Amino acid sequence: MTKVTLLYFARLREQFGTGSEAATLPAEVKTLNDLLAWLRARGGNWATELAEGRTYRLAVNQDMADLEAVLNDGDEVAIFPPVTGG
Amino acid sequence: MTKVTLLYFARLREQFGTGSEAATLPAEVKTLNDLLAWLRARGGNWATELAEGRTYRLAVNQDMADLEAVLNDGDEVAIFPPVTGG
Amino acid sequence: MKISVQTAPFDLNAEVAALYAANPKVGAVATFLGLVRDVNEGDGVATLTLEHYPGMTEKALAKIVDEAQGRWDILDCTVIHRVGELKPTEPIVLVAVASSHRQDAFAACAFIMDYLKTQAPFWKKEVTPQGERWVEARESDDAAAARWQSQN
Amino acid sequence: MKISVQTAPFDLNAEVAALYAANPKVGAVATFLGLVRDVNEGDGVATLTLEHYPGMTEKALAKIVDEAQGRWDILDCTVIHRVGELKPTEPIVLVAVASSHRQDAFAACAFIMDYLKTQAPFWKKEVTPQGERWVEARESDDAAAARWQSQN
Repeated sequence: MTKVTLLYFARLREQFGTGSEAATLPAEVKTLNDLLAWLRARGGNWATELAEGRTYRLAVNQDMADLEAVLNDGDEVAIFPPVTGG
Repeated sequence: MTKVTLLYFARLREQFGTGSEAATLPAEVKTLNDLLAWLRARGGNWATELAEGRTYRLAVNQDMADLEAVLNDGDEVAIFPPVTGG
Repeated sequence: MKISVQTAPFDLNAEVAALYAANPKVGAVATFLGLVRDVNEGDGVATLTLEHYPGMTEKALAKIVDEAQGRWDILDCTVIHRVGELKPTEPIVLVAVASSHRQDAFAACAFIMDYLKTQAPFWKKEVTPQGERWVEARESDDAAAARWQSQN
Repeated sequence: MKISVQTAPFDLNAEVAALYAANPKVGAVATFLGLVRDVNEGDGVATLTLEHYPGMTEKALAKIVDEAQGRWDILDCTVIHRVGELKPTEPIVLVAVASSHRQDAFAACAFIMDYLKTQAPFWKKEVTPQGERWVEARESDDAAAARWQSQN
């Protein structure tokens, strides 16, 4: 079983009503792409905010990652809007 | 008669042994080019430092000027090495 | 090299002096200071709240500074970014780069700012008379960061 | 706009704050600080003496700042250049440019420095173990100033 920590920031944190959750992923969720499909299936804001065509960024263990990144047990996965610091 | 103030800076000030002088120019000295020829005729460091091929800058009334600049009574003329501030 | 994400203000004199006072090889310090403006996209801004991703932010900034060190001769460098609630005219970010010569200092400072704007996980939320809103990422910032890819 | 040629040190905090503290339109201050190094052209430098042309120097600096204002959106700007005898690690020059956005601030600050280096009548004399010597003008500074002519 793959257990991961999911983190949400900024607008996504507000829309999802939480900044973090511990998730146990079903066997078919192997990549970030799979994870996003799994989250979208929750419906509501999850489906809206993570819809394909919406712009957001992904990080695994605090490095930027792309959709093909494979998830491992213990990973810290973050989903957030494009950054606006500086 | 054209009376001008001549100013020398940095290495030229040291080589000429003075930072300024009041000069009354002979009638044939009409331009900066003429002035330089007149100063070179003093010989010694004047001839050496102002020789054609040596690099120096010219200013008339505190604006950079070129050899063709015409001199007028009361002008402040400066001769100095390329600048090295900053 | 100093990287800090903090709520507290910083002392520009102390931060810049720390880069050159003990190192007589430093001939140039280029500094960028980013400040909260009272107007953005035409609306008045009363306060700005900055959120970040603790851990990743520091890591991303360190990576940007590393990249700058690989490209230019940098003797020392400080990046400080504030988070939390800030008001117009308050400093948000300081990037200061020390080098022997000015070209390296200027280029590295501009590079770090351009990359910070697009790579470091910070997010801004503005309070305006129209309510709260998250600041949208700007395409011009992506373009500014992209120009370094063709140059080196 | 503030232009000053002075022997006294300056306070970086005060000079930079004067550009933004009372103007919430300022989003960016780019700053350049030039310092005396202890080594130049391979020789140790004990002291540096800076000479200038009183009157023309201030006029030349004002002209450079004017030119920068014509090219970029600048809200305010300070140029301070010290003269007299300075020691390694002492600040020589400060150029600070305030703007709404960072690109204008960075470009104007770099431009003013490049032009100051080639247009403003200052001269440096170094005291080294080999004796005193006037610093020679650098071709790289002419090249740095020339690049702005093709860009705008």
